[in-house]
Amino acid sequence: MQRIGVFVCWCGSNIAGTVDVQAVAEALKTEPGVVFSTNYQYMCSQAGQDIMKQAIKEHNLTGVVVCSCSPRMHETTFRKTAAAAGLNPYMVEIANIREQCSWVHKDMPTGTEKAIILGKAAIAKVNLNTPLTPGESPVTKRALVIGGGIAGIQTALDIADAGFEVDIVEKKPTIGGKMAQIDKTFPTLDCAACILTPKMVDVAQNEKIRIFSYAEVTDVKGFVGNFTATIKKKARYVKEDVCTGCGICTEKCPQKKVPNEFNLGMDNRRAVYIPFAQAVPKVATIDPDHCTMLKTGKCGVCAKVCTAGAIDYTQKDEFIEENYGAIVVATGYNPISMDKFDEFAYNQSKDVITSLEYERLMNAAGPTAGKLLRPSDGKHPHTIVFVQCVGSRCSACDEKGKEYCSKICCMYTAKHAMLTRDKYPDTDVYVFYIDVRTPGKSFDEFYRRAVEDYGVHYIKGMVGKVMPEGDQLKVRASDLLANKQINIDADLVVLAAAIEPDKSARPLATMLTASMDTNDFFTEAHPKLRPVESPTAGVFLSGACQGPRDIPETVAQAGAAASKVIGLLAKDKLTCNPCVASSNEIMCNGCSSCANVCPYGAITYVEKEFRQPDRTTLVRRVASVNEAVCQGCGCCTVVCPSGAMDLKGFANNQIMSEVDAICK
Amino acid sequence: MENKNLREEIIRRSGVNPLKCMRCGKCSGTCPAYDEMEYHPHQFVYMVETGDIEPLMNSKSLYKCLTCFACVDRCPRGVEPAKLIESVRLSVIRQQGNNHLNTDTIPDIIDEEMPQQAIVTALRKYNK
Amino acid sequence: MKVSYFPGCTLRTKAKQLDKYARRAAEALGVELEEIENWQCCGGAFTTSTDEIATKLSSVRALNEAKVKGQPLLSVCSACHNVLKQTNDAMKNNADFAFKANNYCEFEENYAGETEVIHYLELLRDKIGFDKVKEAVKNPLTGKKVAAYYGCLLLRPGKVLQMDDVENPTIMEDFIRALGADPVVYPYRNECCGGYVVMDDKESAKKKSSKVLESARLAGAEIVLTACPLCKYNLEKSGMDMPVVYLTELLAEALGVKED
Amino acid sequence: MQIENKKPLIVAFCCNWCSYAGADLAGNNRLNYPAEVKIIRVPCSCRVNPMFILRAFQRGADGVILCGCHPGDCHYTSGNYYTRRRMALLFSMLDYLGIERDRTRVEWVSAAEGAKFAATMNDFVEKVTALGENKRLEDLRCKK
Repeated sequence: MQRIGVFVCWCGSNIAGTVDVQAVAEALKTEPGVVFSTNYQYMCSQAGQDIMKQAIKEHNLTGVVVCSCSPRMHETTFRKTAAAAGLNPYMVEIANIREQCSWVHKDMPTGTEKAIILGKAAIAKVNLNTPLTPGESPVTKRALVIGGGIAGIQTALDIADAGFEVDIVEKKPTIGGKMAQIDKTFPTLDCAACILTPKMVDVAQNEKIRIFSYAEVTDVKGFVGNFTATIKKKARYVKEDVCTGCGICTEKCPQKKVPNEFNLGMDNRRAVYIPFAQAVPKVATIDPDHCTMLKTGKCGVCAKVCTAGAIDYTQKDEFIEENYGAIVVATGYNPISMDKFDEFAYNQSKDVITSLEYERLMNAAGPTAGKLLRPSDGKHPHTIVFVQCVGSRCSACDEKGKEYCSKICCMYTAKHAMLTRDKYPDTDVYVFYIDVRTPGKSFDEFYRRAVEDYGVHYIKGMVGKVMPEGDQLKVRASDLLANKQINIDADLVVLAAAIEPDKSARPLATMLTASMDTNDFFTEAHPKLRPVESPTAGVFLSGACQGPRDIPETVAQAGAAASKVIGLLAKDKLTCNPCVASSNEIMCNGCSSCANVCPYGAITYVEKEFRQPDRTTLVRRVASVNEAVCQGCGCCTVVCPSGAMDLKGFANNQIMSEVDAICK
Repeated sequence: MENKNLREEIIRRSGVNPLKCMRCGKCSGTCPAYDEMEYHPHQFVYMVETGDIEPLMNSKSLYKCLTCFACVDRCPRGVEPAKLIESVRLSVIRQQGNNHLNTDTIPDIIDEEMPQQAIVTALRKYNK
Repeated sequence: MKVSYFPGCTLRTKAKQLDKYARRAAEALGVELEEIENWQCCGGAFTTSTDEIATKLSSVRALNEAKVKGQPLLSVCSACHNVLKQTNDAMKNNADFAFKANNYCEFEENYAGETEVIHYLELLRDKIGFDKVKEAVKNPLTGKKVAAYYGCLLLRPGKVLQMDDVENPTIMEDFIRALGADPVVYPYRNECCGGYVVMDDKESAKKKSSKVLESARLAGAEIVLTACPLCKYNLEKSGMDMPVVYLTELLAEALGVKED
Repeated sequence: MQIENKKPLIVAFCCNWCSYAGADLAGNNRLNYPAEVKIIRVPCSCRVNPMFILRAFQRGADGVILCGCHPGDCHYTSGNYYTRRRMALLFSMLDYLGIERDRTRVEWVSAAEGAKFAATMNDFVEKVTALGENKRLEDLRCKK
């Protein structure tokens, strides 16, 4: 029989408000095995933990039940406390009477009654708990960063700085991501390229970092400390180690009409191209969809002009396997498609553009060499209308927009408006806003400067329709403060498009078994306390793949993710989860059912000698679980026909006893 | 109290939840009848929400809405202001003697080419 | 191909040409229009309020008749199409309304929105195919600059009507192209003409209609195309010098079946 | 015996990674659902042996609901696929035994779907309440 101690937490009034903690402690006192029962204001506090430690020692407790918040919150805390008092930490069970009781029920009698039942279930389980000892697994001291934008770059640099090897996998031909396309950064207006490209060069020169550009992760196996990733290096038809990046091929290629994705299709590139001057790695890539040689076998100009002999039309996609201890997801974001918002005439007029396109129009390396010219006729626009929240905060229907606030638009729109007024004082700039959201350091001051110093017209209201007429855009909108409908004849309309996670994130999440929210942003292990870790051990999150964020936040998170990775890689051994499957060899009949369903291949079969009652020996084939590989899902326990397979910590009899306790 | 009931009725009949409105004003930014209206689509949503319905019921704005559904389709929050306006209008015209269109005057309004569609629609919109 | 046909009251009186040419063109394209027996006026507008039942029953009856015949229900008039389609959607998705309407109508089997409601344009696009229409054209309207006027009833509410992209539709432009003419795209093509408000405020309707035609004129249109008798009326009354014709008339002309 | 006023007894099995977290989120957001629901935490929905469900009914549960990650999102890659197939078989067997189909349910609730968790529980309890007490599988010997 166990000697169990019960500790009921008030959590201030969080629990005590709807649960009579005194009554709960009293009611649980008489449960089988319980020798001690108490309640305290904050069990997780130092004083609360001391009460537990003392009780364990005084009453020789062999098991502990804490009736408190969710085990996802403080299970680890209380297990550590128990361990400090000399008790096996896996003899502690939590009854969740906060998230699943006091917070969701309103009246005291109901809450108290349910809390008592939950407590009884936990006690019934602890009665059958056995001390568990975690095993250990080795750590591969290398990290994989998926995505080479500013988030991935910063994470990789920080991890490499601590002395660990890092691989960056970037699906585009160059690292740099969205930040490379941005002209200036708010709120300080420093040039994005000036602060980003040195970091890109650092990455290229860092001997701890390898860049797999134009590559994708196609498969991930394993678990924390021991991942194996398959990386597909797409054929770029250029030998990366031979190409000098001189760019002669990109000048001579006769295929001139390929939309340049770096400038968002506002100008053209060749079929062989280097995305931009500061690309890393600075090597050419042949676009197989447009290359005449690859499509028809006739051309070969680039190979002829390449003095280094780097062109190779026979290159094939290459798959490589690499081992890692940790994986950082930094897949970033994209602006959403404007197809569903044609009241703003994005598809009807070239002069209705997105903010990212405006960014390229302002950039000295952009399609207009930094001159603000309209895409339609190359004229200078004198009236520009910015529309905020296009597709953000939109709950009308799922496929149209996004329900969340995209967070960065208010600030970049203020930046665009300010820069436009600064460079072209003859231009009238209107910004239609619903709310201006500027919670960041020096952000609101920045926005106010746009209004007060630069004379940007901020109008509270929304544009209802944009009508291209002649060479003008008739903008019909509401001015809510004046209670008027206004019409503006604009030359250019800029839409602050909502942002969404990159399309590659969803399949990647499946590969990593990392969870996502309904918007396909990766979820964090805890929204407040573990913001850069995925709930899947060994997978970390960096940048906008987790939610909309600006550059400073991204860099901060990238560093945080890196420090978590470093913390993991610094360990030689990892403590494994001891709640793993184990097979009772006497009962096992070697049928292979368990091995067939195991997603990790953790179950193997061994020939084992058994002494028979008649003293002869019999060799039988029995299942054996590799505890370092088993993740403890328990699927095997259900398929086992003889009941030999069980899961430690969630054993059949433990769950049954919980069921019984609840149904009593 | 009576006002509260009226508010509930208008909301229930329209099937619209005015609380979903985020006050962006896109409905009013897109409304083709805006200039003829004394209260504009976004005000209908707000005033129904706050229960300030009396002025709406007395306003000729009720009869200026074209039911063109531009506000319904373009609202980012799915609020559907036109349905709310219709609901307020029904609260008025369903009362005895509150028909907006005087049937005696119809012969004066219509001309040779006026399609039946105009008359039946107007009767449905303006009269009980 | 046989479809059920709901002409609507205006097509019987003021918009006879719309009806006549719709029938002739359909015949030329090998589609038989079977008129709904004893159809009643759709009411011209779909009342959005959830407690209006009786005013929608004529549509429910027409929809049910098409269902019994196992045919799609076709209409040409934008208003009829809009009312039928919205009523059908309510029968499908609003259980309360469907329950009450079925109680009134007492059909042999409850109607639950089974009928496919199509507009004449959808018949041409989805059932016949614009390429087939193009093949059947005898007098291509080459060089004619035609501006499609959608108005509101054909497109909105987009969630229910689902004819085309609400903000950037192409169905009428594709239709115009099939007839050999040049479509003119202009921003007011899906703005309201003033609709029934003409009964209350002629000036208001005139203002809106003239904006539409002005916009079409600026874009270079020679002629404006519509499917709605009320749109045609309002546009013509705006005082602008721009011919407005029904789409079926233009179709009949191109197919060579306009003259008797 | 007072049958009329007896509240139903619902056992909910929730996988640790998605649904249990979803239930926690429902708590964090203070989304109410009936106290009749008692949650048992399991590592994965595939850990739930059909025996557990039968045991619950035997001991007097009126409804059993099993919540897991959405298909494709299982923390253990494939666990919930097994759950789905296993429960389809179990439920059809229960159906055969005369246990109303509404007494059992499998629902996918992600860690982000607190609202869905609460809504599901409200709906499930309502349906089970409407069915009244479960007497078919209840083992009267288990009654005290």
